[in-house]
Amino acid sequence: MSEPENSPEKQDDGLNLAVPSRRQLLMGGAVAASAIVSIRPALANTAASVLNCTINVPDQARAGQAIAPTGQVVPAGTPGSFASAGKPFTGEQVKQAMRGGRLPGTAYDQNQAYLNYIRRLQSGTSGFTCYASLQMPR
Amino acid sequence: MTTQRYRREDADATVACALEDMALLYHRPSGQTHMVISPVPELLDQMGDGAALTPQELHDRMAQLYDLGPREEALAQVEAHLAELAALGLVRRA
Amino acid sequence: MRHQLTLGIGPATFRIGSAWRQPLDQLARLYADYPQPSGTIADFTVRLQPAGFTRRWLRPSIFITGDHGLADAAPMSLAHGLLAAEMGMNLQMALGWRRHLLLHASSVERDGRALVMTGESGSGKSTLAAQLGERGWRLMGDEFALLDLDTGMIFPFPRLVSLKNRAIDVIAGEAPPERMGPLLAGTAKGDIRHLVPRADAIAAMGQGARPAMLIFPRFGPEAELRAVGQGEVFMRLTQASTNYVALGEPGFAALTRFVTSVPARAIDFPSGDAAIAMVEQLWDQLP
Amino acid sequence: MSARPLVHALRDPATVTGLDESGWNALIAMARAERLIGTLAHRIGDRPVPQAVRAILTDALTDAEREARQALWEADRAAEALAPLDGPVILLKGTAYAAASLSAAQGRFIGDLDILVPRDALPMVEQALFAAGWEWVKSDPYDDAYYRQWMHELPPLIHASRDRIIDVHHTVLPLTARQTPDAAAMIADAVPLPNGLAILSPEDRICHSVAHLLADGDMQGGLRNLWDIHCLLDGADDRRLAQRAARHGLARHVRQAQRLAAALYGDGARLTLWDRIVIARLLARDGWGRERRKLLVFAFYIRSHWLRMPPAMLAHHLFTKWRKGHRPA
Repeated sequence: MSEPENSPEKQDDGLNLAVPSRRQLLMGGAVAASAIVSIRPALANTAASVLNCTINVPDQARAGQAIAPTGQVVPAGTPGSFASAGKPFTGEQVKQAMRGGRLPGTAYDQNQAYLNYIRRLQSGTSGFTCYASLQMPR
Repeated sequence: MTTQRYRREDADATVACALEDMALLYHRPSGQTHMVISPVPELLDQMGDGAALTPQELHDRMAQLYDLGPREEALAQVEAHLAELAALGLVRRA
Repeated sequence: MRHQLTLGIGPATFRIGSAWRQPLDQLARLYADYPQPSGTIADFTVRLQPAGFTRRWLRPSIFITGDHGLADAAPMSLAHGLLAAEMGMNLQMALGWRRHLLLHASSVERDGRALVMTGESGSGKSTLAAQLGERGWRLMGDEFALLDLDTGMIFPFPRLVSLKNRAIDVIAGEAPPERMGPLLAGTAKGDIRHLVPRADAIAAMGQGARPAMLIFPRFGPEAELRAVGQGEVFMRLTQASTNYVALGEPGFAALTRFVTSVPARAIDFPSGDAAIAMVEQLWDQLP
Repeated sequence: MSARPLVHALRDPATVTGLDESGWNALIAMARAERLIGTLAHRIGDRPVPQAVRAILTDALTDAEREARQALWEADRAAEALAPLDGPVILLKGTAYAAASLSAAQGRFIGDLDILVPRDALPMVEQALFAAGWEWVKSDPYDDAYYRQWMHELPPLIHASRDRIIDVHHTVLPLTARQTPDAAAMIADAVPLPNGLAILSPEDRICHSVAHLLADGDMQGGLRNLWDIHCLLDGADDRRLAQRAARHGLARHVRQAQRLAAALYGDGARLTLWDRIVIARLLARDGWGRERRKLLVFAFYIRSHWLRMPPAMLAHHLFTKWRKGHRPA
């Protein structure tokens, strides 16, 4: 188990992280996808899920409901809404979709609605979302 | 291409930490932490002197150090990244 | 309030007020071996109060609150008063603690070094910590790990271990009955019994340990081991911390020091024994 | 048991050194419940206190410092988003005190960002905030229409990635309130800040805070609001204040606020019966942090609705809220 080479003391005050060699710089996909993720503990459902496990659309507690184009959870059958995805999406699938791809088995506007739902997962009371969802029954 | 200029106010408003696969920025005025991948660290580094730069000027500075790919496309991307950095307050519209 | 109890757990002191005697009596019995806090000035006040005007007597139900509260916290039946008091203390720590970076993680110690395990509720981290605690490791805590902002050491928060459903029988087979709390059947999260940490773990609750490994445990169909990139570790630890944002720059410094210095693995395990074997093996490979 | 120990500690911090352990527990619990723990910590300063208390006060000061920084950042983001409009944008309450580093800001819990803009600028302000990433806290058409028609502010907006709430006001009290403060005069006399925003003049700051406490609210957080007023009154020009209060139709309320602040936080004052009832409501907090005198508190809650709208509309409003299953927060 090799110790990671950048030891904790080497914390930069300036930003000399960039490696000044004439290397090819990844400028982002066709659409300048975001190269920045701002940490907010409310990212619990999305970020942690995006990286490695799964996201249910909507989450299990509201499985029977549907998703409006804006991503809000609405009663099933609301006109213009989309039924729940039925099976969870993996982190990888969501990451691709957010970079301009499409969630498997979804039509174009259904995909947009689901992505809006996943982005909406990011808002929530800061600091407490991760704890509340774990302890207090919904 | 707009003539909007962007400026990085003071270099010590952000603390950086390099991880294996990405970099972390702590932005003191907002208290926010941002996870960033290329080209954001490189863009911010090039703006470290606080000069007010248009996307073209920043692109040309970067092009001396890095291969940014076709100019037209790279310019659009530099501008998009600058707009996002301005929205987060990491750079300011000058 | 009618009834009151002061408890010291790790570095925090709690003043718990209750409209009923029973939850506090249960707490006092289970926390009997814990060192008395030096004074009765409390870091946090917890309140177990009737959920409604009549709910003091008529089908009594508890609303958990205190210095910090949740307006829409679900009321709990008086039969689950012990759990309500535990959740009340957790709530105050989660929302109010500032003297360490708080990680929603369990931790155990062996020869001066700490193993930290973090994962969503139900990932098996409490059970695994309790089992290791019965197998020569010192249990530091099953709910919160306290990361010291200056030294990077992990400090204990050895509250009663809350065992859920299947885990109850697993641990009941290994721990003496006098260290097992009452069975709280049919709570919002199933059946729950509390395990009192071993006497030596309680006595050492003031002693920190250098973190040597971080594990993301998960109950899964078959055993699997995966390295975890620092970016992902950092992201997941900000989700597992309830006071990362509140701590500001010291929180950033402490978490980046931890992420860049502590190796991390994700393990899937089909059984407790498989998990213990994987942990022991990983631990022995540490430099 | 009431919140009097908290009032004493704020008025005369030296007295806290005489507290025993249960006295400290009670003081800390009520200070937290009234969100005055940061202010109390600041007032106590580095006077000798038990070690366990010192740790709690230090945490409170750290929180207050971060709170102020985040509030000023939120103001900065609002200034950035509204800069193209180049109309006046005035900071109110806690964020204003922090932006002008007034004594009222020391250790203060701030919470939401409140701004005042001219009424006819509302549509442009709303659009600019939407463009910059704010969205409705809850999209409920009834609330929306109700706010737009009768309230003195837009429905609250929350920023998608920062989880911070902004309340955009176009006047000081609901349009239906009995008093009609002159918002245009307040905007005209606002004091500009370097970042393009502005704060109210010293007199208008007091009138606004008094209006919020005595002419509108149900006095939730009243001790904190009154402490603001106590700090703002320090060094205020009484003659100009009285003139300004009269112009806003708040003369009676400002005089009452002066008496209440002097009685609780100052050197005392001769109080009317109504003053004593208000003080009884303000002190309705015990050493466990619980709200007490429930009936009195509920009476003030009803009063706050009564002050906001005529009876017929009040009934309709409460009926609609009840039918939609809204529980008062």
